[in-house]
Amino acid sequence: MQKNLTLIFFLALFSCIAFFPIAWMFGGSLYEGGSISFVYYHDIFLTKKYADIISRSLILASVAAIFAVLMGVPAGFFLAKTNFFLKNFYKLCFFIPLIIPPYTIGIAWTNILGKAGFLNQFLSHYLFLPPQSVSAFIYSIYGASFILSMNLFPLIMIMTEYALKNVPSSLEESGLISGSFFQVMKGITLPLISPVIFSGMMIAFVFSLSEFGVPSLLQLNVLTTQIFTQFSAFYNEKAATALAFPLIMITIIIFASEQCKMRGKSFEILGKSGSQAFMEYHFTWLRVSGLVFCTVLFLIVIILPFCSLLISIDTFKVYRDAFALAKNGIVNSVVFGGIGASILTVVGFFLGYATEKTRWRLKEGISTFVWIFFAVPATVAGIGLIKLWNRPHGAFQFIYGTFGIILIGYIIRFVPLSSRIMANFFRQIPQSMEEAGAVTGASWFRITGNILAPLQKNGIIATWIISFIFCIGELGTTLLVYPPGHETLPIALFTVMANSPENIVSALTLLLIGMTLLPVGIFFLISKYAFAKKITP
Amino acid sequence: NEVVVYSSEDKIFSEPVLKAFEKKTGIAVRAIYDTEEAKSTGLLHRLLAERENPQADVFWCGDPVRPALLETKGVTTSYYSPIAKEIPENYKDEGGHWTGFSARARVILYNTDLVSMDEKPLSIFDLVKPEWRNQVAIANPLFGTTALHMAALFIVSGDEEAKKFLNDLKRNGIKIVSSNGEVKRLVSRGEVKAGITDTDDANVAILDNYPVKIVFPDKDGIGTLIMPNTVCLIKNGPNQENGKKLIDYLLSREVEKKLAWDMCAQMPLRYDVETPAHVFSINAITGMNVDYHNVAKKMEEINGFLKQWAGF
Amino acid sequence: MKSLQVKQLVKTFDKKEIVKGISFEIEKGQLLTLLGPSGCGKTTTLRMIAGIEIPDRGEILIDEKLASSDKKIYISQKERHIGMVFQDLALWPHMTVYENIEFGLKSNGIRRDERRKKIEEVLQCINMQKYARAYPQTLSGGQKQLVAIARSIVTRPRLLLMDEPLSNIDVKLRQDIRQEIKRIQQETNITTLYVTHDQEDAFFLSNRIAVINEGKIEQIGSPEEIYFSPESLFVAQFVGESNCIDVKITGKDRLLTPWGGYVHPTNKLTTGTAKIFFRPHQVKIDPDGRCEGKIVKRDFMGEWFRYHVSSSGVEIVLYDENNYDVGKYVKFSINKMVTI
Amino acid sequence: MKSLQVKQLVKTFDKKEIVKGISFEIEKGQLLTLLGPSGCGKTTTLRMIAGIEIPDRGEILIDEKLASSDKKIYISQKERHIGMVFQDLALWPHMTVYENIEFGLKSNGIRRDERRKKIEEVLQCINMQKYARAYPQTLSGGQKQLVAIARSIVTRPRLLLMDEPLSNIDVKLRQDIRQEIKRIQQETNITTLYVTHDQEDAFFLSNRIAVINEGKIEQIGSPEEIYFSPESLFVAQFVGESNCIDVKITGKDRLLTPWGGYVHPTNKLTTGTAKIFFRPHQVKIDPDGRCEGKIVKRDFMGEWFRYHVSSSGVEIVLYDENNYDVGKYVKFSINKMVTI
Ligand SMILES: Nc1ncnc2c1ncn2[C@@H]1O[C@H](COP(=O)(O)OP(=O)(O)OP(=O)(O)O)[C@@H](O)[C@H]1O
Ligand SMILES: Nc1ncnc2c1ncn2[C@@H]1O[C@H](COP(=O)(O)OP(=O)(O)OP(=O)(O)O)[C@@H](O)[C@H]1O
Ligand SMILES: [Mg+2]
Ligand SMILES: [Mg+2]
Repeated sequence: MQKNLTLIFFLALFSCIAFFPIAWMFGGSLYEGGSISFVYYHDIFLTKKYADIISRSLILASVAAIFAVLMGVPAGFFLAKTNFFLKNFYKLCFFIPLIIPPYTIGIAWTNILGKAGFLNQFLSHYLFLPPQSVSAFIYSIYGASFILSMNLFPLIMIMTEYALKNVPSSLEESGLISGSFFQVMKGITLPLISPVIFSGMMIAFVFSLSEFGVPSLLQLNVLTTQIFTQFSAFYNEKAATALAFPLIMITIIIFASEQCKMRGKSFEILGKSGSQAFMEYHFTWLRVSGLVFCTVLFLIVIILPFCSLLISIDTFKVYRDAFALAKNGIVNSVVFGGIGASILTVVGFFLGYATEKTRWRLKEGISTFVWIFFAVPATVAGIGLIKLWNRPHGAFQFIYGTFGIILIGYIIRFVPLSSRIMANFFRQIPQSMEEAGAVTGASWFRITGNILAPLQKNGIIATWIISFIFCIGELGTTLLVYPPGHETLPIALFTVMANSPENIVSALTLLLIGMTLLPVGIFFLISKYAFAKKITP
Repeated sequence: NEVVVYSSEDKIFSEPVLKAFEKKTGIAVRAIYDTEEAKSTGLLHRLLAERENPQADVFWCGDPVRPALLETKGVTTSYYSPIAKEIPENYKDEGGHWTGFSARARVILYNTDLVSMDEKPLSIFDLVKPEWRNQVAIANPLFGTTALHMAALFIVSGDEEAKKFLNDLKRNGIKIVSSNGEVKRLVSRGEVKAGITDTDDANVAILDNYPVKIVFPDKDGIGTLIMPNTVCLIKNGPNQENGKKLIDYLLSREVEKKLAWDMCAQMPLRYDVETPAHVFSINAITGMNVDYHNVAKKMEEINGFLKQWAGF
Repeated sequence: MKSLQVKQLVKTFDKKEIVKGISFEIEKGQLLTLLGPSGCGKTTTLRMIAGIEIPDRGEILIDEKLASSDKKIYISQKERHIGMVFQDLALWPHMTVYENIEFGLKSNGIRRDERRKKIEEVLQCINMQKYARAYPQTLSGGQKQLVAIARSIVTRPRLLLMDEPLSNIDVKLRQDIRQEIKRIQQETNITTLYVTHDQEDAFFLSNRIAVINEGKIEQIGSPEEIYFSPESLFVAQFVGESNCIDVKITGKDRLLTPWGGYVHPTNKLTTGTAKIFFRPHQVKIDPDGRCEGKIVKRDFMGEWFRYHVSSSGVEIVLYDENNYDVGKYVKFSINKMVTI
Repeated sequence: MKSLQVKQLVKTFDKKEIVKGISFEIEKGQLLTLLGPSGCGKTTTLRMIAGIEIPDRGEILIDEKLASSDKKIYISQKERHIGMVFQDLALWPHMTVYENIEFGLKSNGIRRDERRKKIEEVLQCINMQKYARAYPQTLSGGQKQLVAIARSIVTRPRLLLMDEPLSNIDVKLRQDIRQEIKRIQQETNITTLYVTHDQEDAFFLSNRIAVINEGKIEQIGSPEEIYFSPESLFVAQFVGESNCIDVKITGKDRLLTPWGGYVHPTNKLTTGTAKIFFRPHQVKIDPDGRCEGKIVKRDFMGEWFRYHVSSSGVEIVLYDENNYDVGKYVKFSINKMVTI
């Protein structure tokens, strides 16, 4: 009872916060000239033009997701499974691309791969690639995918890492008896964490699908840019909303496919015994390849794009100016991000539980319902929020006039994300752990506090970090709803980006990185000790 | 005792001005700025969405056309600032819904490493010539000042002319990029030889001492588009009175001068505000002779065409 | 008073009926053992009684109060005051042995010092005091089971469900623990439902034994009943070793066995065939036995030898302490037999 | 040829020495059983032989090739061609029974149809064909164990390590599986190292038994040796039930027991004290036995009754098929005894 009430409470909470503004928007888009009409949907589905656009979006997203997996899974694997020089340094650095707005990464890459870019010249000089084709690449769908995948791989990396840390050694030991290292990884370890990888991939996919900055920078004709055009050239928010519909459809399809793929299988692996918590391998060749891989990755995703940032900063004064511009934003970012991430983690925890561990008949429905909000474009969410919350009445004004509205924005945008991650980590907790608690007559809260939460430790860490980074990076919705004086760092960055000296922009970007990495780093330390009881699955 | 202003003028230019106002009057200014990424339309959406229960008092807009849009949607209200008398008539809405002040203009920015003084284009119509093939950038004409520019162009040189011109540009492999900032970036990095952008962007490039120079196109032809900043008072804003005070301040000579001397190098609409050497005053350049209300209307008409022209 | 009544319990897993209408009752303070082949539904039954699985049909009454009827639950898990040893232990990996045991006490709101006392007590009686601070996965299989047992009894539950609690524990220790369980169970008279494969355990601990086969109860009764007068062939063969031989009924109380005629109650039958059934140790090798046979197989079983003797066309099993060689001809006599 | 040699194996867990210099050898095709109390280090030893744990000291030779010496590994886990049944099974939850068994074959690069054949075969012999497509967590405890066994033998390993493979399987099935294991093990003569608590299993399967106590081997020998001539008190008491009684040596081959003098080899000693030791079934209740005692306890053990008889100040345990009441005085005689 306690259990169901709690879960239903969080479910209701999320529905109220997220459902109404979005429903409002879509309702509006169905309502034209005083009556129900499908004008805005009609040609989305019936014209060739949109077929092309949608397929282009799909290509963009899939390629990005695949690239992200190709980078993220090995990275996470090496971080979790072996130990090498600078491991933790790399681990922290690899968050940078996730922190920096894709738009900025895009600019960095167009800079270095553009005709005049040094990398382009390098390539054309040594690899005899015609400069045209290189810059053509970066301005193409695939260029965009490339940029986005670099932005998103840390997400998959961290999920992979923590999922791997949940795989108890005994399962690998029993494999190593008869199989080689590779066979075990291929046949046992990776399949065991496949749900996590898979959902990471899904998140990357949907994110690239609904990302706007990069496609617009590269002037790609995809759904998001179409939506934007409708919004900002034609001021036709209904049409724009209608265009978001295919996004949601695709998301649902992807999600359903995942649910099917995982049905029947079990990934309950925690609590099995073994010689140690989880296997770390110390083959020299493995360490070396780990080091090599991470170094190369580091060069590609960090050094190449961002060295330009560094060199463009000449004086220290620049930092002072940048700081002056951003100090308000810094505080806000960290505070809002921290609170937001924590809320997301809590809500995600319970929703994830509800959709993964209950016997509810509707739970698949619920998880789908929660998930679709991830596809709602930021602008739609923002405008929906304004229309819903911007009312003269006290309570509304109170929320709308304070950073409450920003938090609500975070919840709409990212609870689908956090609850998905949680759900997939919950998959790894055996039912029996909870049952054993229940028969002792423990209240569900006690079980949650003393059994589920500690066992979910890795999931919680991963979720918090990811949520935190995403919250800090949120722009589309926050921009529309933030009350004066509540701007966050990215907003500070983007509002001065246009027409301010490049070195200021660079300095701001670095500030943004620092301000995000610092808490994350601290959080790593805390999480090491906070869950003092070492859980050794 | 505060005033809420939404500013779609770039933050680094507008913030100092507002701060100055704060110091001068002691009225706290709570400002929200717009971002380049959203083509400075985020605030517009916000204003429209907040129509039922406005949060802002003043909207400081980078161009004279969006206020026209707001006017039609009934977001703004009319206010004739006493000080506005000094502003030339054609930079003001006779309905009083918006008033213009220091202006930007559309210019051709070219890279002096790639283009010598005597090859430099003097007219935008030069850009269809073969020597500029694949060497010109322009921002997406559906958005921002470029959209205005196109609309104005359609008015002054007739739809047929304009359409033909644009198609020629297209055929000449013009690069359509996301924003004027991008145009600036590409030109100054030498990705392209020249591009059509705004004075403020251009000027920043120069101050970042990239090898670039400005041309005010069609001096002795149709002239180029001049786009004053505008300011308008929001209907039922929370602090109407302070709003008016702020408007009066923004329209003052002092501000025009400040903006002229700032990096954005905005051109004062008053003839007698002294400016740094590199900043022309309005009368020094030939502006297109258009009425901004018509421009606004024209945009509505042509953006269908522009959409498919830009390939969206 | 009955602490547990189970009526026509049915459970279906993906369309396969696993538990097919099991009914039994346990008096307060009694211990009932479920015996049965692997996969016959013992664990499932236990889990339903604990409220972990929801029965498809049937009623469960605890202390004569309805706990669940068909799919409806009336008494929630936590109100059932159950202690359970899970077959796969389900110890909490993130808690030390101490904390694992403590959890149940905590959630019943017992004070800290109180808790410490109880826990030390119980650790004592499984003598694992020195492992109190160890984490489960650093324990040996047997030690884990001990912890699981401790965890289940420390709360002195109303009803104790034990699913093969001793399977990984060595004979000696097992005997002690058995004693312990019996002691505790009788002192605090906890009603207990016990699942085991070890017939010694079963016979030693049980007041009554229920033999289950494929989700149905074949027979419930005292150990002696089950052992000496099985009601079905299955029970006869499942519990202990046995010889079953087809015989002819030649008349009232007259049987024709491979070894000639016997006089034996044939409960009213005067003709037809029947089975006689006798235990290996109810056969004795003695020089003047009336049956003879050849030893075809000998296994050393510790306490005695097990001989397979083929005699007049049937093969019977018998135990004897003395060592005879394979191939030797021996005389033997059947001291007791039962007809089924 | 020796398939497995273990020399002075030592393993320490967080400063506690768990395995304290164990040494033994197994001839090709033989089966050695490790018997010992919970926590004595059996599993640890197996894990070291499998190469999962790295020994702190000592050598392991497989087929007379050095597999590991002290902390250095010379033969990797896979090359050891070991099949292992883990005490906690460690089945892979995301694979069906079929896939679980298949993994080993796959990684030994055996062709698909080949694989199918082998797997069906092995499923046959644990008769779980109809569970091939089931996932482990839907299996009963015993069924899981069967799968674990199948997984370990399907690859026909060179060396088979089984850690309590039958603990959760019912007596009947266990006997069959035991037969199976013995058959396979002998046919394909796989060398096997076997851990169990069930002495029947041990006696039935083993060529030799090693009794381990606290990480040291107490005695290695054939089942009979272990059972009838234990070399230490521990072995005597750990294996089977036994009576140990202090006696005086009154002269060459003369003992003074509570029941008077006995003539019995005292290996050279002519004075001092000793212990005599005999099995419960080596005592018989017979009217003309020379000892008498009072029955203080009776347990029904299935095959027989266990009686605790207190007699001349000592309490002895004896088995008898006949049912005597507690409190009754009985005469008995001790047929065999050993001095330690
Ligand atoms: N969750 C489940 N889904 C499907 N089938 C199940 C599930 N749980 C158990 N079964 C099936 O129910 C049958 C009985 O399982 P159960 O665990 O009750 O057997 P058991 O009597 O405990 O056997 P054992 O003595 O080996 O533990 C088994 O055949 C098993 O395959
Ligand atoms: N990873 C570990 N860390 C610390 N101690 C351990 C670890 N593994 C085993 N031990 C200790 O080593 C001892 C022997 O363990 P082992 O599993 O070998 O016993 P065992 O002989 O298999 O007992 P059982 O018959 O109960 O399985 C136990 O006391 C256990 O606490
Ligand atoms: Mg079971
Ligand atoms: Mg063990």
